[in-house]
Amino acid sequence: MTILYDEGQQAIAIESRRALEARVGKDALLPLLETVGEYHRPFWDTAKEQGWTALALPEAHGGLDLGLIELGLIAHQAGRSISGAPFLTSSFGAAKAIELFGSDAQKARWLPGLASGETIGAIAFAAGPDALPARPDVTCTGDRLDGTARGVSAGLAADVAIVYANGPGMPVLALVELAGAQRSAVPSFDNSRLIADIGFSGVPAETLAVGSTARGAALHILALQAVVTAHEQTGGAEALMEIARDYALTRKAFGQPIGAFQSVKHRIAELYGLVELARANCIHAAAREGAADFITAAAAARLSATEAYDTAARDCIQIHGGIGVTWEIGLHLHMRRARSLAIEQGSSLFWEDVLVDQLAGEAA
Amino acid sequence: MTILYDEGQQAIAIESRRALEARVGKDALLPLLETVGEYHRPFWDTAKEQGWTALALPEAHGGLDLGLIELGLIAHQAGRSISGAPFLTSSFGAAKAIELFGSDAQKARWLPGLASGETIGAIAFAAGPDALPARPDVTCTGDRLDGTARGVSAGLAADVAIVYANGPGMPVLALVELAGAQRSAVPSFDNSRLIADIGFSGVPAETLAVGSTARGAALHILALQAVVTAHEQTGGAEALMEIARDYALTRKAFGQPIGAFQSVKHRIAELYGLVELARANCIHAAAREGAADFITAAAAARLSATEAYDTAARDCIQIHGGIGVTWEIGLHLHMRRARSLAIEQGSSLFWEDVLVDQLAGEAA
Amino acid sequence: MSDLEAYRAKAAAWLQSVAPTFGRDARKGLSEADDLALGRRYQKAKFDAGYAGINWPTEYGGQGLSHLEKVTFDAEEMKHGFPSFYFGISLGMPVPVLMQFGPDKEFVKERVLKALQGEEIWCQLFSEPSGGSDLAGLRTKAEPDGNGWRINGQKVWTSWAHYSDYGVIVVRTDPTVAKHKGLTYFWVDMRAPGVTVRPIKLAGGDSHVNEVFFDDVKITDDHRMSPVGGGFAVAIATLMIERYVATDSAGFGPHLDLFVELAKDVQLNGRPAIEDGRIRQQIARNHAMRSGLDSINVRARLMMQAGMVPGPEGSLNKLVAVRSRQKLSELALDLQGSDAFLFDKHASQKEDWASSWINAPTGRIAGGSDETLLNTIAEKVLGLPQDHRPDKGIPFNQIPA
Amino acid sequence: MSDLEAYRAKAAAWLQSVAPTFGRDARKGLSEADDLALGRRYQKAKFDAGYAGINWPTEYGGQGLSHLEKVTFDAEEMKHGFPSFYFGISLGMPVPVLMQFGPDKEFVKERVLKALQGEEIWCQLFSEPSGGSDLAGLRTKAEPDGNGWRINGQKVWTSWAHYSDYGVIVVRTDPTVAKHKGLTYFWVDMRAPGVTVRPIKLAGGDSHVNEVFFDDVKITDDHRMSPVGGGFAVAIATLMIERYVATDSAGFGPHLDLFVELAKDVQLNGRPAIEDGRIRQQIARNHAMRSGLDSINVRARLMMQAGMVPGPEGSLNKLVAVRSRQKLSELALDLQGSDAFLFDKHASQKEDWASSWINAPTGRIAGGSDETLLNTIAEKVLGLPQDHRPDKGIPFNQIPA
Repeated sequence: MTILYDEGQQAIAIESRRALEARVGKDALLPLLETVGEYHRPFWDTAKEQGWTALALPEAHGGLDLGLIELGLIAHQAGRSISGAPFLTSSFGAAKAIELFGSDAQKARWLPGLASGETIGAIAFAAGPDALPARPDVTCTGDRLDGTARGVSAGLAADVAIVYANGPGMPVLALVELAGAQRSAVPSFDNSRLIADIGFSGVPAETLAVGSTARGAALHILALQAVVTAHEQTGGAEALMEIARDYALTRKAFGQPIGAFQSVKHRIAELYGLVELARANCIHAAAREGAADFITAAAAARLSATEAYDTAARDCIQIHGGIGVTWEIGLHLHMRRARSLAIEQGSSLFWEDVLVDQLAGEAA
Repeated sequence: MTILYDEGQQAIAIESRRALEARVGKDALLPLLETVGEYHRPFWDTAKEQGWTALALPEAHGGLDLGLIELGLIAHQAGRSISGAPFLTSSFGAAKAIELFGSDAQKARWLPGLASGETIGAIAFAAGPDALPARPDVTCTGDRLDGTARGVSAGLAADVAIVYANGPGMPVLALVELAGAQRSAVPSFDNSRLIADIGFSGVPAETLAVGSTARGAALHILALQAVVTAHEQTGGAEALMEIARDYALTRKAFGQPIGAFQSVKHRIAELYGLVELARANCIHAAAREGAADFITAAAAARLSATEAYDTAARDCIQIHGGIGVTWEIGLHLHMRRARSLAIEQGSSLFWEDVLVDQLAGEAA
Repeated sequence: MSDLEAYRAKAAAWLQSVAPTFGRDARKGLSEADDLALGRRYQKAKFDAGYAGINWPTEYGGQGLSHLEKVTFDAEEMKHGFPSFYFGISLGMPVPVLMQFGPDKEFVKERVLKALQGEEIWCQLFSEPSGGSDLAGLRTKAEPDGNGWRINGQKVWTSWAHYSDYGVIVVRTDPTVAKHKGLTYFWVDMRAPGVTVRPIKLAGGDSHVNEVFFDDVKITDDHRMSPVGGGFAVAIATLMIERYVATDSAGFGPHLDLFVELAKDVQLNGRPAIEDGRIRQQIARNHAMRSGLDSINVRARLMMQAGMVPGPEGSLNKLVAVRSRQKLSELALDLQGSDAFLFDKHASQKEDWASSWINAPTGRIAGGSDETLLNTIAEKVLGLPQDHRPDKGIPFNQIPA
Repeated sequence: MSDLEAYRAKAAAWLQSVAPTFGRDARKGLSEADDLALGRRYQKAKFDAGYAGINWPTEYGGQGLSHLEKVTFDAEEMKHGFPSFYFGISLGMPVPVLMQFGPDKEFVKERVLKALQGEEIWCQLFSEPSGGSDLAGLRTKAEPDGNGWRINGQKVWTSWAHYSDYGVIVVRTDPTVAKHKGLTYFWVDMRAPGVTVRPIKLAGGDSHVNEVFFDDVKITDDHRMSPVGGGFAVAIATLMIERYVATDSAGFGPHLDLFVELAKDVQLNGRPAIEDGRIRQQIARNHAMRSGLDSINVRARLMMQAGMVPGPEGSLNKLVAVRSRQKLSELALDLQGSDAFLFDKHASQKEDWASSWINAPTGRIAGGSDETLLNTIAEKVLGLPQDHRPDKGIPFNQIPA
């Protein structure tokens, strides 16, 4: 798979950017920070209208049969304008789990809705800091789930979830319809992520994989999501780098633009470097889907994108001085998003370990 | 113990600086880099004449009964002018081991010579990366040593060594006269450290401590040496910071002193910060000798001093541009010394672990 | 036990005794208005107990003790989470400057006493929208008006202006000379007609700082605290006072012990995070940095005690401590993983990692940005050249905006 | 298999076949003189096999292929440790520039052929003691002398000058105009009377770079490769060529695999260092950085293959890779502890951590310092303002030294 975008892919980038810049802005996003349980509906409506929800899913089930490269391009643009909901990643993860490990019946039941965007999916693997815990908090006995999955993104809105659960002596990857689960909202520093604690007490679930297969499957799903998120983080870092550049060109101090001071100038140049490294890793990882080194490529993309977004958030605000820390200018929207994206699908600590296990040839 | 230097201590600092600047210079030190087995004798003669060798040892055995604060002041100045031999630290460590854990006979036998500087001591604890190994390479059976201690600083010149050895089921701290040992010189990037592999085959040794006592004793000796070395590293970092500052004031580019460019200016200001943090930790640690938190204070001093010297070496050379990497200007003397001091008595990796064990209240 | 230790013990005991009434727990769930009211009562209690104006002259209601007793008390006070920060700026800079430069002694005495008892609050009107780190570039102007002056313009980042009764202000009285030379220093009544205060909401969600607008605000010449055109010197004197406010090696964020506790509680790869080298490294590095700052701090106090002037290394605290607090707070959140999302915007920066993280950028900018601090060290301490400043020596009204 | 893959396979096979004769093992223990002689024979073998001047015009003895075949071959060649670096600069910049700007075609053809076969070596005489990153600030001058010129001055950091037969040089021919406008570009015979080459010993102990002194060196006007006063443009053209030489995400230091091997061999706290989070973090971070650079590199080649111009991100390689190589090398030494002291100054930077560490500073400075690269990115890529330059537009002989 080449890492040069073809004309169709370039068109996707241009079109998605146009659509998002027309309909998403900080005026709509700022109030969401202080509202628990709401997300930016125009963003998701756009995603559905534009067919982004169907992009990477199989044609047989209402998808467009495109892949990570195309979805990554969308995610990059979504990251630039700060996406109004986590579903682009969470539903994709759930859909891929069903596509890759589900039965025909399960595919027929869920994929069309996930492809149209009418159905929302969520991934519930983590237990606190551990993105893929040896002992998940949720247990699976027979075909029922018990226990609580904490801090699940999109959890407040999801119809279906893929849960990494603690089965009889081995982990289980389970598909569960959330109608029967108890959800409590988690007020967070980035409320449009719709974080929820999801409580199960004897909720019926269907098993997708068990034992080491379940762990491998879960890691693969996380890696797919991590590549999408890495594109989103890179888009956010790119936007911040440009915002910092533009501000440094216009803002004056001591009679010259602050961009003429090397402390500002070199900081922005370093951001450019971080953004380009993250972008290159993202493009590479998206092109390696299905290859033997996909996990390695995904981890590298995830790590460099997290570093780029975190650093860009810190430095862009710092370069702005006082105005940068006001509520109204909204740079904190990126700073908050940088952190929530850094934590979803496992922090850098998790991906560093995954990457080294791959490189050193140990068991993941 | 106060951390404000009294008049006597200030006099020591001024006098030692004067003496060293008069007798030590790069012209003498550069050739030593390409000679194996030689050290800068004028440096050591100065140390003996000035009584630095006796400074921190007990009066009863030819010492001056002063402590870490005074020896630290000397070490700081030695670091500024790049000391020509490792004995100031290595003999001090050996002497303290004998003073604290030796018999009266052993003290009478060794301390006067170590105090006068006629006798040279060495510390042989490490096995590769492990500054205090669970299984030392040297074994101690009965009262004899076997095996090889690798990469021992001052090993080529030492008359007596304190060895951390593998006794019957427990570690042993042993005192050994090196006349009966085989030494082979290790050609190094900093040859005046007199690195040697010291081979023992049935060499008679005297036991100073065994078991957990031996480990605690060895850690205490390492901490004492680490504080002295931290002062030396801080002195080296301070000298490099001043060299960079002076160069930035005189060297012109694009019609102004390069010190007017923020990339240079802020880099030097950051070095100032690292030097002052290291200095403050050194003063604190020296004043805590004998206190319950001495190991903690020593580790903090060691870590910040290593970071200061390493960073100063990198940045000072970088600020000089091409001229900075020439043999003749001799900045690489500091760069090489920064590395050898970073490794002797355990690297940052070792001291980070020691420090966290202290802070988290685990067993060291 | 030294006198100072005795003083510390006595202060600690008193603080302990009032903690239930005014401390952390007493403040839980209070509205800001009620919290401020509680704060005023706490300030009065301090005054009555002889812990207000500790190092101020007795003629102004102070205790006439040294800076050492002051920082000793502050260090003890910090432990209980009292509502004292409403008065931090007021008693920190403006009121001391008033004591030093206020023209009418009787008026000054009255103001100082009310400020010390928490009845009146003063703010400091320096920064402007156009200014950034360039204080002397301010545009707010005062023009002669009868026997007094007429002020027009806008200030910004003014802490607690919305609760303030008075403020000290630097304005431009002569735009035709070089920017440093055309400034004059006044005090103003924040209730005067033409003064409008508009709170600014910050990234963390709360609003302690304000925009302050001046529309034809008239003041008499007895409000003047500097010679006409001599305001910059008094402004710098005001800022110098800041160097002597208590420092915090935690960068005004959580104590490192809280991170160690977290690392012990949290599991990473099935083992306590405290056993992971990456976490250990951050604990060790941050401890080494903080212990260095603490040692600098202790030495500075000992020098003052011995009548010496502390070295410039005291200025490192804010630069180093806040910057590393920001990254450590990010790591603390990553370490909690999916448990890190739970957020309370009213939680204390000193005790909550999310609050520490989201407010860290403000800490890095307020009171001198990292860049300004680095320039100060490079120029004032190391003697490196000043940055290129095209506006140097040019009449203010001829500098291109 | 694409044509390019076929080309790679064929080249790899040939390189394998000559590796025993010219490669790493064949060079062990050779004096530098013998190593150079071996290098000349290897260069001749490349020429005979059709691997010299791969992307150069056939009329000059090149192969007339594209830049892609060139970088493909270079990547394969790098694996065997051939003695080819003596010719890297010569065939990298000066000779291509000679082809482009050399006045006398016949003479040029003769030189190029000898250079391609390793018989002659060219050097590049740009930097000067006073210059640093300021190329246009050079002071070496050429004054009219009969029908030619007389060169006086000094160059420095000239790689391989002590083995060079010819060199290209930029000199000042008019000190009365702005510094960029008074330069002219020539080629010189390094054996000409008045040329003195003095090797500079570097921090690592060896001496590949030189000072070159010119005392009344006379050259005829047919040595001129630019219009009089038009030398800066040709100098920039020379430096632009550097952007297209093969990059190395290892920063010309050891491959990351070697660090992973080390971390597996070495014990830390009784466990393999590879299990320690601090070591794992460095491996992961460095891999992510290097894989990003590799991906940038691959994309640049694909774009060139597709006839597009690669983006400016290609310039990141040197900045990012060498800087991190320096710290990784320090860690590799710390990780070996008391075993790290053993040092061989002739060991390869690509294979030995101590050699990589001690030569890293040279790598960070040679061919554009970090600061110069950051300025270039900020100004050329991001459009940020140029630094303040007091000497801008001022006649060279009026700039204070």
